[in-house]
Amino acid sequence: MKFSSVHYLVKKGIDNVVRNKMMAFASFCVLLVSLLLVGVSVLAYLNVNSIIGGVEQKNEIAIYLQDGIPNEMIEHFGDNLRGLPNVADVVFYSKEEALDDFKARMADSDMLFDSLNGENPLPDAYRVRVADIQHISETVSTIAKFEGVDSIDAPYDFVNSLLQIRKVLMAVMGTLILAMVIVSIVIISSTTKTSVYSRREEIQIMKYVGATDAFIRFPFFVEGMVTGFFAGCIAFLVTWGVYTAVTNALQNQTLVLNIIGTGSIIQFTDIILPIAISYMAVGALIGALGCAISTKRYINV
Amino acid sequence: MKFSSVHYLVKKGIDNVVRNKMMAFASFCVLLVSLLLVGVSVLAYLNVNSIIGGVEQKNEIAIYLQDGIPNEMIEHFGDNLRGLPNVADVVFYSKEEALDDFKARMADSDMLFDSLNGENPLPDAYRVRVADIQHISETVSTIAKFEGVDSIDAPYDFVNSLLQIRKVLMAVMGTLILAMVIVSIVIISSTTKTSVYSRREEIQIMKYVGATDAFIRFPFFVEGMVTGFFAGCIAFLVTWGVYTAVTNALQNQTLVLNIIGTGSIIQFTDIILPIAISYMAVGALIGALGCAISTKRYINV
Amino acid sequence: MVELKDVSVKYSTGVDALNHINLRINDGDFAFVVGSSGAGKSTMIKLLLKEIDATEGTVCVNGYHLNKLKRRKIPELRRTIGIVFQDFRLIPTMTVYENIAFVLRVIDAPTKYIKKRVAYVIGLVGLQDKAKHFPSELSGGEMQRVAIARALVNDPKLIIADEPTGNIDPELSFEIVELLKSINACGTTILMVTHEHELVRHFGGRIINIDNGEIVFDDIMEGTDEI
Amino acid sequence: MVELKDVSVKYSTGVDALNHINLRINDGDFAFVVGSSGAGKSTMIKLLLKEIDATEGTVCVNGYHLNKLKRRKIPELRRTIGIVFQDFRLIPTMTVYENIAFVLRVIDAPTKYIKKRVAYVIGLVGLQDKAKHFPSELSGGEMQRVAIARALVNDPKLIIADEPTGNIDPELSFEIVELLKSINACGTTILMVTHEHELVRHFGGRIINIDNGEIVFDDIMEGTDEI
Ligand SMILES: Nc1ncnc2c1ncn2[C@@H]1O[C@H](COP(=O)(O)OP(=O)(O)OP(=O)(O)O)[C@@H](O)[C@H]1O
Ligand SMILES: Nc1ncnc2c1ncn2[C@@H]1O[C@H](COP(=O)(O)OP(=O)(O)OP(=O)(O)O)[C@@H](O)[C@H]1O
Ligand SMILES: [Mg+2]
Ligand SMILES: [Mg+2]
Repeated sequence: MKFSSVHYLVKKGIDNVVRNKMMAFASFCVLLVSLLLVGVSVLAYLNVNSIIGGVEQKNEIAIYLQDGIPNEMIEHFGDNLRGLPNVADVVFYSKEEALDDFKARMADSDMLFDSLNGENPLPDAYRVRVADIQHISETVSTIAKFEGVDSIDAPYDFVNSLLQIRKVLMAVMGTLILAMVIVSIVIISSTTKTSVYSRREEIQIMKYVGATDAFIRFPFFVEGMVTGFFAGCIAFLVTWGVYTAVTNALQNQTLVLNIIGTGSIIQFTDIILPIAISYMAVGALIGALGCAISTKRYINV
Repeated sequence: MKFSSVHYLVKKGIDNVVRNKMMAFASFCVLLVSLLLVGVSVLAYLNVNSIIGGVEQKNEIAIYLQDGIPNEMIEHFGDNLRGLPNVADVVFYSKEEALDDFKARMADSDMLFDSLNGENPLPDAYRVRVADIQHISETVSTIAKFEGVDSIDAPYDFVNSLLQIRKVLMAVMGTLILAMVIVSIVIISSTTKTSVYSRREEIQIMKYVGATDAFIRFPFFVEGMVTGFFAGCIAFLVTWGVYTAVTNALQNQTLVLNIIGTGSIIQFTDIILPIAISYMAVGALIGALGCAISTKRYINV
Repeated sequence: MVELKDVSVKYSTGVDALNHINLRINDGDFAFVVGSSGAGKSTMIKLLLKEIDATEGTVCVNGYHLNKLKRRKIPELRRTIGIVFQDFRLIPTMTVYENIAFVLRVIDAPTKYIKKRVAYVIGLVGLQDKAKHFPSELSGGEMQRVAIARALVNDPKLIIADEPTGNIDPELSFEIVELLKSINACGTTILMVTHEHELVRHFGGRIINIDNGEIVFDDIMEGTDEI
Repeated sequence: MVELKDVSVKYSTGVDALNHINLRINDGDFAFVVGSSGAGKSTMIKLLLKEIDATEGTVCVNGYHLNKLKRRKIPELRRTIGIVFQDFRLIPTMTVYENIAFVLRVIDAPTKYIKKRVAYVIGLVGLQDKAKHFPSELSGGEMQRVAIARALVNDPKLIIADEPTGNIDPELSFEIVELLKSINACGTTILMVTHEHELVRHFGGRIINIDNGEIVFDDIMEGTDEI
């Protein structure tokens, strides 16, 4: 095909958007809605993932040391802990700190401590945070073999709950995305089919006067692409606005933020570029394919 | 209009569904998707609401009694508590039980209790569950005026978190429903507009041969109603299947169930009738209105 | 009765389709409208049906003043007119039978009467075999005959036929015009646009010649009765 | 060259539109096809264009054996034929100019040539003023002339015109047929379906009469040259 033909077909596709305003607008709306449904679901998925990651960071293994081991051994112990692969953070928690904290927590029951006569029955301890809670039990059993360990308190309940919650939430969010993709396919194909149906006459006449399939479909392709691209742009702007509004609203919900951790919510500005590109590219692609595929049916004359 | 005409128009509407299979199917799909989006959002809303309600039931106010008050006064105190309007549940928690529980919890620090010499420093207490946590502070201040109260431990943090979480979740779910309603309106109006557009010729010819607006629109109305009704039926079946599958899947997630409470998830069989009726009625109505409204545009000739 | 007084039509594209037309067709008349392609014949017909509005002047059809006619009265007007459109305008989703019956449906005619009457007019135009076919399954001439049957079916006061024999062979065309003549004899006013000078010459009667949006000839000529 | 050998067409509705037709039209011929409404004329034309397939027999057009023609070769065949459809088939979303130019676009003609050529054929059918109008803004005769212009524009080997003068006044009809005759004189084969016996009588030449799906007459008659 010559350049003049390509130029003509592209121009024709763009003209069609203007000439079939009503149709183009309907396709635009449906593409916009689809992009938003899928886009927002994906963003929600990413955030839930990040939030669970944030909560997971709060895991803590307490390693109680045997009473009376020498200071250099305690330090050596700490170095060994820091050298382990799955360990993210190591904090030493002396028996004195432990007693102070205990007293503070039990302030109501002061009388209990009076009888201690200054003795401290609590052990020295290390507090360790693991990087990946999925492998927490392996890390614990490695530590258990260290010399000087009295006992280890690992948050297995917390970890199990969290792993299960993550599984459920990820399943829910994954299903949501899948559902939204299916919804999008259904509504986009319904609309493009209907839209192309109302132009079947035009398609068939072109075929009758000697146009090839590609020649007929190309402008439809361009038309869908232009519509889809604009839908992508608007979807991006809407997402931006909604996302920012939601995160701002969440800033005020301190209690909720306490639970999920402030840093866990992804800032829109951090992902603005991939989002913009995905929206426009996916919009243009889906729009183009939807139109081009739907024309197929009426072109066989 | 005579009966024969009404009969003719209804029959024509139903015939149209069959004759415009492609269009009817597109409308059907879009209506189905819309009903599912809104329906599932509403069900999710109801469940989240019920789950939060379940969690709220777990609130507990501890009322510590003054040391050494007589037994009959303690009992009288309990009766008074039970008489309060916002109190759902009252349990007496004696100082002996309290000490046992405390010892059990502190099993690791046995040595602390050795020095108590059989003395029990803990007070008798009542544990109260309020019906509506929104009014917990009023209930607490009423109780505070009772004779024999030493101190009251109310779960204000828990209540505040819960109230805030409820607010956030309800806002999120409400927005979701609203968004889905908007999405539905957009996609339904896009599809019906496109669908009716492709039949504008037919509509206009009818007008040219002397048909009134109502005569032309009635079959479209019936057509939309039939399509919408079927979409409602299928939406109902899909919801049923999905809902049952999800609740069954949740039964296995014991840890999640522990948090949200088993009874909090609404059983589908409890709401089967209103759901079926809503789906079919809303489907039929929206389908009918969508078609009838869209014809208006082309009827002005 | 049809009356156009000083009527002009200018399309939104700027085309002056009719220029200060004056025309009066009395009840019971039979008139041929002739004129070259693009002269404004169909435009005049669209006016009578209130498909378009006159830019200037007043239009009066069967006692309705179209300039002041309310939107919801339009169907009433159209039911008094039987029209054969130049482009047929058959409803593609209805069979031949349904297309014709539809005109009776809209006036709430009894089902029994509809059956009898529609079968009768389908017979008049010779389409008995095609009653259950859809327009897309018909030949050009057959579609045109369906359009004619539809215009006759509800015994309108005025029949307007825009080029009703353009796709029909001469023999059948003569039959169609004879049919219209016989209907006219029973009192129906008939206005027929045609390009077939043979027909006009043969049947004669009132002849209105439109050229370039103006009536250039309007008089009665004897039919030659030759073929 | 067009060759039909023992061709029958039966539509899915059960209508036998053509029965064992044999026909051969040589390159450079000019033939009128006449016949009553529903005789099968348009069906024959649809066959030549491979819009429908023959139920029986073989069809050969411009060297293409249509029975064996691959789907993707169909556009190639159609580019060698210029067709005036009975129902015009103009693309509603394109202006007159674009409708005609489209035929040249599909064969990758240079833009300059398209401009010149389209303007020329629009002039031939007298629609200079309407080039920028959409089909819905044209009169019946104007649409028909656009269809004729579109059939001529790419200098096809074969022009098939189905009732090309049905909506055009007699004077213009004569001009159109004379135009076709002059194109024929340059070597283009022309097949023209018409109901206007006057035209056939005037121009004469080969006349094919189809009745009830069969060719009942196929011979050459002298033109009378009378009007
Ligand atoms: N909808 C329209 N918009 C703009 N111009 C129009 C429209 N319809 C017709 N015209 C123009 O108005 C003029 C008269 O058209 P009209 O259809 O009345 O002609 P006509 O006498 O019926 O011709 P024909 O015999 O070819 O059918 C023509 O020049 C035509 O191009
Ligand atoms: N798509 C179709 N499906 C079924 N039957 C059809 C179809 N097209 C035409 N027919 C029938 O086939 C027969 C021949 O039709 P055709 O269109 O070839 O007639 P024609 O000679 O062109 O007539 P006219 O002069 O009226 O245009 C007619 O009886 C018609 O009803
Ligand atoms: Mg006209
Ligand atoms: Mg034909």
